[in-house]
Amino acid sequence: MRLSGTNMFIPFLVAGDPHPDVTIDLALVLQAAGADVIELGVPYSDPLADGPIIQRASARALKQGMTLPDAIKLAGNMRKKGVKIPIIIFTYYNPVLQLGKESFFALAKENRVDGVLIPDLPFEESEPIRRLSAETGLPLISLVAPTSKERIEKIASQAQGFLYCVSSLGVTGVRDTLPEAINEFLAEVKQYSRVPVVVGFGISKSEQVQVLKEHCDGVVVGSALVQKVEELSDRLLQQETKQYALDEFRCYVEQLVAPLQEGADFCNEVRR
Amino acid sequence: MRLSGTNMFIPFLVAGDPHPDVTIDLALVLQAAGADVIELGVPYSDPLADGPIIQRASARALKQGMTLPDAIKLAGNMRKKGVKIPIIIFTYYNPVLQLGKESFFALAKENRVDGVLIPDLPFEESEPIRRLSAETGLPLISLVAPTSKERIEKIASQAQGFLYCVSSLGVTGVRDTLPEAINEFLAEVKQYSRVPVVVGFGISKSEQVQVLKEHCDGVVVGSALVQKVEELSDRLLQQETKQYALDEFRCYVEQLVAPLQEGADFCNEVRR
Amino acid sequence: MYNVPNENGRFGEFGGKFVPETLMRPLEEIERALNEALIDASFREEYMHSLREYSGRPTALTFAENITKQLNGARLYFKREDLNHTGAHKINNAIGQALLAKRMGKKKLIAETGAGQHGVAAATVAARFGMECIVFMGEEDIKRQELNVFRMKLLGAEVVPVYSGNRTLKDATNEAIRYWVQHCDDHFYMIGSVVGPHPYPKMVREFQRIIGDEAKEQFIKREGKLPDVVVACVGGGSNAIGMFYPFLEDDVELVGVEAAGKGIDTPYHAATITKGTKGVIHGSMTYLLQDEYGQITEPYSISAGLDYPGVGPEHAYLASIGRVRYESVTDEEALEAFQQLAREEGIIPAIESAHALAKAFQIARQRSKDETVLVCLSGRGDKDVQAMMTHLKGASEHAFIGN
Amino acid sequence: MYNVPNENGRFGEFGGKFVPETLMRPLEEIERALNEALIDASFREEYMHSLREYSGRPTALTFAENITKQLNGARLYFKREDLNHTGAHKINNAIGQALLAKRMGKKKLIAETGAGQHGVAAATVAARFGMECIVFMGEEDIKRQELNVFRMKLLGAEVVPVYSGNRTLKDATNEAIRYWVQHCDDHFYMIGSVVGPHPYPKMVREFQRIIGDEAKEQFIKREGKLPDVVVACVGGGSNAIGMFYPFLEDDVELVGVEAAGKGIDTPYHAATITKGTKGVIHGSMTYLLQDEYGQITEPYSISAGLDYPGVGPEHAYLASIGRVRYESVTDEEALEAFQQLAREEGIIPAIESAHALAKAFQIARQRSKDETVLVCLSGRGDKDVQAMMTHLKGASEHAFIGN
Ligand SMILES: Cc1ncc(COP(=O)(O)O)c(C=O)c1O
Ligand SMILES: Cc1ncc(COP(=O)(O)O)c(C=O)c1O
Repeated sequence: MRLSGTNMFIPFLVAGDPHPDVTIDLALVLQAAGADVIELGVPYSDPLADGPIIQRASARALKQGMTLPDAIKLAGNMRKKGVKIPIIIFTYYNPVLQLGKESFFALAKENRVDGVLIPDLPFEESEPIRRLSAETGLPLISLVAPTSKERIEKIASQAQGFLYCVSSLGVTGVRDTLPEAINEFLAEVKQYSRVPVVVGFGISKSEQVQVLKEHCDGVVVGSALVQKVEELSDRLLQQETKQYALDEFRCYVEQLVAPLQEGADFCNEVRR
Repeated sequence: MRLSGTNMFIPFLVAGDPHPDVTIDLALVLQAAGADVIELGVPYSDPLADGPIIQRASARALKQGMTLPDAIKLAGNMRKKGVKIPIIIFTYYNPVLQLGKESFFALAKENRVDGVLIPDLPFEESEPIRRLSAETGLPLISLVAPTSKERIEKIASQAQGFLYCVSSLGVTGVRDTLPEAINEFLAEVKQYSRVPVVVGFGISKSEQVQVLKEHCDGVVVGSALVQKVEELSDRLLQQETKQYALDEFRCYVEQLVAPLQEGADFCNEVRR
Repeated sequence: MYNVPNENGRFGEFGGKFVPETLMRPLEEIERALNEALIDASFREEYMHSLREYSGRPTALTFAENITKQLNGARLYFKREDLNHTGAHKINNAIGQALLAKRMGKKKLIAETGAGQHGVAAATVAARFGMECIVFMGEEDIKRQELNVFRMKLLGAEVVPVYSGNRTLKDATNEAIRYWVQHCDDHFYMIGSVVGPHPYPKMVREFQRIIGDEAKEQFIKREGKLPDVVVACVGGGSNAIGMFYPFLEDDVELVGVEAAGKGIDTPYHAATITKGTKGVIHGSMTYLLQDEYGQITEPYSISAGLDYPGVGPEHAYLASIGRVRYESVTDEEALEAFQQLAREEGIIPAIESAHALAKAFQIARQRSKDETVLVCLSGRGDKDVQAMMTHLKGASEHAFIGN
Repeated sequence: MYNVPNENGRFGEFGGKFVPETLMRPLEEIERALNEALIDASFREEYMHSLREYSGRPTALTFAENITKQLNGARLYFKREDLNHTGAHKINNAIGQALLAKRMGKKKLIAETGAGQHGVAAATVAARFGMECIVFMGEEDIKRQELNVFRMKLLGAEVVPVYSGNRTLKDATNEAIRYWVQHCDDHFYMIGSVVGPHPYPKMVREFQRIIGDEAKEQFIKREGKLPDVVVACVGGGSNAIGMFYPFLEDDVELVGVEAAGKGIDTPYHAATITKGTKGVIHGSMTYLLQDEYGQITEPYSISAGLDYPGVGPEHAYLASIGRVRYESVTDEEALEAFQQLAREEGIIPAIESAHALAKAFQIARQRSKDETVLVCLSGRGDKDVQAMMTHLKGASEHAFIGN
């Protein structure tokens, strides 16, 4: 996984929400809107690190029968349909265990996945996954949180791909404001990290993106996008309205991440 | 109080049920039907020794505002209206205490009451009342029960007026059958008693009276009569139907106690 | 020396046996059996064994840390009868009486109940000692104490609703006595408080004095001295007499707390000693609530266990000789104490006990910090929680339980 | 020597900390504080003092006279955790964790609850130790355990209904953890069983081993020897581990009893060890109920306290090394034991505890009269009485509660 390293936009989608085919369409839109990496979330029955928006999306996707192997294969299908940017599989640990750690990496590799993020696998428990990650060359993305403190150095120094900074205490979700201390936190993380440092959790406004971009190498946007998908989901599922919905999604995304990008003018074109 | 001493019939009425005036009428009917003594029950809020029939009658009489002094005065009125047979005031102890023991006896004397029965005043607690009874010459009627055993001698030997034998365990009420051991019980009581021995509690059929009369000097009939009053109460309260109801009451009574009496032919006359 | 009742069951002018002749011999039998049992070491051991091994005694003595701080007065302690098996002091007496019944060869128990605590206790010991049990309960109380009705039924007791009078404890007691009169040959009547004819007031006291015996020992161990004030609620008066008895000859202020309902100047209260007059109720000479003609009047209290127009004759005596002070607490004050104890100490008291607590808080607030107040926390409030929530919600739709 | 967990919180291959990075430092802080507290005599004294003076420990050991006679097999004893303040073993742990939170300077508690017993325990200690408390509870459980919801509110806790998933304990735990992630700077998460990430399984065991420590001493004093079999129900496993732990190195048969619901061959059970597979739930590697893709499936039990798809990692370990045998008991068998205990011994057990009882009865029946079986009676059944009556009425309109 090679990353530009600055002003990165990393969107998050729940695989299968509201339907696997639509997830591919959305990924293509995001790529067109300038995404640098796609985080493909595997829906889970007990998403401990997630707020209500992603919980609801997971429930919708589980109703579609989405599973971890399916989600990985969906990444493979994205490639076939033209997604070129790196794809990270975001999954809780338990499904990985049930699939089998080796099978998981093998299947991910086979489907040209570029990395793995397991939110409930902290550094101390990650040794077996790290080993397989090294063997397969699929980076395991690490997270640091405002509570990490003296753990930051240890985690940052071993980070692969990019380092995911959790903006604030809490689960995923949209937040009106981000904590004041975030700049110092990011500065400390950057001091130890050899890979790009991105920020996620709560980012839902272009003003937040504008401020953050000075202090990190990119942003992860999850709940805000998933919420938009939820809003559009009926239209995304109907052939006649799908394209309009995809356009509106793109429009929403471009506005949100405009501070990161130059020349993103699709939205204005649509308006015209 | 002078009593015939054999084949006595002692009816029980609740003072004020269903109305004080009616109680007098009923007493006159009972006298006409051959009653030897009238037990006039004072209604009480918590009649511990009474079954549901007399409880209900008490409640009705209490609603009429009947009190212990009123009940005693009612006895006086009975005299004025022609009741010649002895009248016993039957009352729980607490109203006596509130009226004052002395006032109670004075008022009773004044109203030509012939005796007193207090069902919740056993021998051991009766000393102050016995003293007043002796002073005023109003006998305190004693009770013996099937459980009295070695108490019988003590109680019977001090009995005044007549001695009231409780037929069986339990509170007042109508009973289909009387205990088999009753004859032995009565025999034992008679052995110690210097006054007539009567039986009460549960007597509600002429067959029972027939059997009992061989073994004692009389019967007390309470709940059976009170139940009949209850049945007739609406008619007893209306001027137009009252006489018919009183006739029916008399008829019922005469049949019930027929085994005790000769020549009671009112009932047959009515039928004719 | 304090030595009541006498052999006639009299506490001074109070007590005695005012019952139908049918019950006299059964009472004499119980008296004889009781007197033998009380001096029989093996009976005592059996009783103590059940208290320990079955009911979980001794119950704790708890220092009320937070409320003491809040009141800024005397140090407050609770004797935790709520920690007994079945949740109140009633089990002490039920165990004692059941063992006595067993000793007398009786295998069927009769009980009356108000709050349901004595009914549950009776049903419990019946199950444990292999007996049958029939419980009389006013229909109104059945509604107020649904949980306890379920418990009694599960324990295998028959619960008989009583429809007479106000359909509360007094009426249930009447019915229980009537049933007993009819079945006294093979049934044992297990009274739930220090009321009724002799020897019941004495018997129940003997089976409840364990509260005070333990508390006294625990208190001295904890504080190095006797408490200055001891407080207990008074329905029939069994937890109070159990608590007070071992302190009667000590220099300790004793306060019994009656239910003032909506106020002792309204007709809605159960403050028998405070407002009652002398008379006979349920076989005993005592104070009671009655009209001028001696008809017993209907008491009222938010608490089913205090909603009784009489009081144990020994309390009448203790009031008459001035050894115990009897005060009263309104529904509202009790409800306030009920909530306060839950929030400040994490203990939900029976609404009966909350009456004692309310008074104890008032007293402690007025005393100096080196004084101590000991309260009998007679039972737990699980049985009351639902009803109290309704009261509280009714009282102020918004003030309480916002969430 | 039995010495788990290791410093990584592993019981063999089970346990660990599978949590979001945000929680890692809070967990480390708790671990540090715990390890210090456990070797601090003053902490231990504070904990023991609260158990004694507030919760009423030691709880009794009761010989089941009647049932032993009935079964005609091994002698049966109960460790009476139902006699604890608030009615279950949960208070032992709640007191321990609250004191630890206090030591760490945290004044706000978070708790999840299923049957409501842990919620009540948490709300109780919050009141007693002057803390705030927020309790997450599945909406379904709120309906099943209304009494406990009222109790928590009265104790001043905020009860937050959880609408996700099956709306039971698992979902309440998810929400509690999410809330904790957001408030870990000033809140202490008080888990109610030996589940969750390290150091919780160890911490809760240390605060529950008082059950087994006391029981062992009491039993030896009573019978002059160790019990042959010890039985406890297993939801998360806290009463079981508390009971088993002091016996692990003794020659004593240990039996954990899971909820078989409508049968372990139906989809309606909560028999995690019996039917589950290895995986991660609520931060811990253990056995759990899941589908082939690792989605956690919905457990079912008549008992809200056993209705949990995971189990404490130490139980997974003890099962894997064969030291404890895990069996299961259906709703129906538990209901039967629930009634039997009420009728035969006068004790209404929690429906959770009734699972252990049902199995213990089965075992005792098959053993000789010189053997002994000790059961952890983890809680009282007041909270369940209403629901069980409905079940029983439903089951046979006429067979039960004729009156
Ligand atoms: C908990 C509790 N406390 C007190 C009482 C009042 O009874 P007594 O005055 O006999 O202690 C009751 C009666 O039911 C009760 O349940
Ligand atoms: C009385 C009782 N027993 C047992 C349990 C099960 O929990 P654990 O397995 O942690 O003891 C509960 C849970 O709520 C309970 O309330």
